[in-house]
Amino acid sequence: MLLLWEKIPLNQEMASLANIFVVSRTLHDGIPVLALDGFLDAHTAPNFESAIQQEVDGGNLRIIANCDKLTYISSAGLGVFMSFIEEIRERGGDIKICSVQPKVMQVFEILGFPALFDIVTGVSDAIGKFQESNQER
Amino acid sequence: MLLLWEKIPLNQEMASLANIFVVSRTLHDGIPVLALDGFLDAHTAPNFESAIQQEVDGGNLRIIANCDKLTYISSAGLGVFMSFIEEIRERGGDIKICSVQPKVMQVFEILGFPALFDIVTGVSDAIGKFQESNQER
Amino acid sequence: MSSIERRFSLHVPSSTENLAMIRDFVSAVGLQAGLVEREVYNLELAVDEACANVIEHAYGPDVVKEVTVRATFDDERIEIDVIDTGMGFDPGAIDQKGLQQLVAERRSGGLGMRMMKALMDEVHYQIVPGEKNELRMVKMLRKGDRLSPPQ
Amino acid sequence: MSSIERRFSLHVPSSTENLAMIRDFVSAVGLQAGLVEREVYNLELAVDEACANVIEHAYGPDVVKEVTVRATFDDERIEIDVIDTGMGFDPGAIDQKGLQQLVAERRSGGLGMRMMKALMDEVHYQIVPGEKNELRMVKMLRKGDRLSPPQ
Ligand SMILES: Nc1ncnc2c1ncn2[C@@H]1O[C@H](COP(=O)(O)OP(=O)(O)O)[C@@H](O)[C@H]1O
Ligand SMILES: Nc1ncnc2c1ncn2[C@@H]1O[C@H](COP(=O)(O)OP(=O)(O)O)[C@@H](O)[C@H]1O
Repeated sequence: MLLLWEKIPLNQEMASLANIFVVSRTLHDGIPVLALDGFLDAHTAPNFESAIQQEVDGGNLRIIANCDKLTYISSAGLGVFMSFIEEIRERGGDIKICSVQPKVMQVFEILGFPALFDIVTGVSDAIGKFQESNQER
Repeated sequence: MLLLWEKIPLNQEMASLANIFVVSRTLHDGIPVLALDGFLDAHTAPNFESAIQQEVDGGNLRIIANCDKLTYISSAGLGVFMSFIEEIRERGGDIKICSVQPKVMQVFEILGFPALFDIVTGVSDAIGKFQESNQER
Repeated sequence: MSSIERRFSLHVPSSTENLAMIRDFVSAVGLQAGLVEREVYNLELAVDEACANVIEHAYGPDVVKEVTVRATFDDERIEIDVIDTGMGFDPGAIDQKGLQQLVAERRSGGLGMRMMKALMDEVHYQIVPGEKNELRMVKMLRKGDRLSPPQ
Repeated sequence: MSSIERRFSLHVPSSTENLAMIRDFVSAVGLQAGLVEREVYNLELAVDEACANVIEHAYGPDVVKEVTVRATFDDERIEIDVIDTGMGFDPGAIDQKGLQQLVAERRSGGLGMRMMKALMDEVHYQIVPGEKNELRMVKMLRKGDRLSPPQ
């Protein structure tokens, strides 16, 4: 019976303590969508940073951050958005933020992010924003 | 938006820290089945103790403890089984234990419970055990 | 402090890896103090910011150093002290730049102290460089808020 | 201890209400030490037993008293100390009765020390009544166990 043990998935308690954060990438209408899942803090922010850096390096300057499953963010996570946005906009791109949970939205609001970033309801709205700016050009 | 907050259910992290333990009672073929859910430790053992005491007080001496959703047990929880079993058996009853998860079963085994208690696979097996002893009498 | 006071403390190595553990500790204390989920979340966040500062600025990447979190509550308030024995700093001399300016400078930091101040009722430092730098944060337990709607 | 050693500690009021918090603390340290789930579970259980004993026997229901849990690990072992400042006791004089006898006596206790000994590689007490009673438990990190099947 004991041999079965290693195969049992981590229980709730452990999953929470493990401070899990995962970034996964998909393309929607050619636009990279980075889905953030879990806890984005000073420990996990470097993962998010390198995910954005990869897009920038690959010339993908229109990026969507899907916060659907982001349950926690501290200023270290906000700092990632903050440090890239100027360069990306100068080069004609943007980061659109979507699907933010109320508790995370509150953190964006405390620091005044809604005035500087497009924060929209869903992925399709974020894509819509990029298409709008296409037509303006 | 902040007003919505109080209605959001506790997240995983909090549920684990809250050390939840719940006993719920159903009847199967007239036999009380006490379903144990969560963490049974020195803090929550008194709840389980009073659930068994109520059965004994009501003259229900055939009791099934369904451990299906019991995720944790310490010696304080085992102590509840231990302290009642003699009286209940003297009065012609028993406590049958069923549906024990491997990690909890390990704890029963460490202390030698399988030699003293009927620990069976499911609720219907536990009922079967009581029916067997009916026929023996 | 009035009524029965409860004291808790946690000491962990100075590493961002331990921020999750610190948040779980704060969450457990907050729940025991009677905070609702939003309040617990904000308390975790304020303490996370304070501890991340210690880990990043007080010691640098020296894991042998320790972060201490002390939590005390009674019926009226919850007090959290975050303590380091690092080089210290002058909190009054820290230039609180606006978000717009930080963005223009492509900074990734500079928001932590603002966050703590926004989330807590009191935030103050007591600095003794190399000996003991203590950041005390207080949140009043306005139990009334949970019975009547917020103003 | 060899290699890099990591030290953690937790102080909480002496109340069974805090056992869940203690388990979460132990679980976080155990995971960081590289234990797998079964090992973490067993470590939590051993420490729970030790702390429940302090809360029940060392102080009685005096919540102002404190339970301290210290955890240290390196590549080879994890050491947990559970410390109280209560009246102490003589561990050698404790009569370890069998389950059958405890059942016959309708006892609800008497299993905690056996559990700790079954789960840990070393368990020993250092008693200084009223000053500091320390229970040290050690678990060796047999990393090989996870690569090859247990014997
Ligand atoms: N515990 C500490 N020890 C030393 N310096 C600190 C400490 N906490 C904060 N500081 C200083 O205060 C500055 C502002 O902190 P903060 O507003 O949190 O922004 P950030 O940490 O992102 O730079 C830091 O950059 C650092 O110089
Ligand atoms: N920290 C402690 N302080 C004082 N007495 C203790 C302590 N730990 C254990 N004891 C004594 O040892 C006895 C046996 O403990 P244990 O095997 O855990 O069973 P139980 O706690 O269920 O009685 C206790 O009944 C108590 O008298």
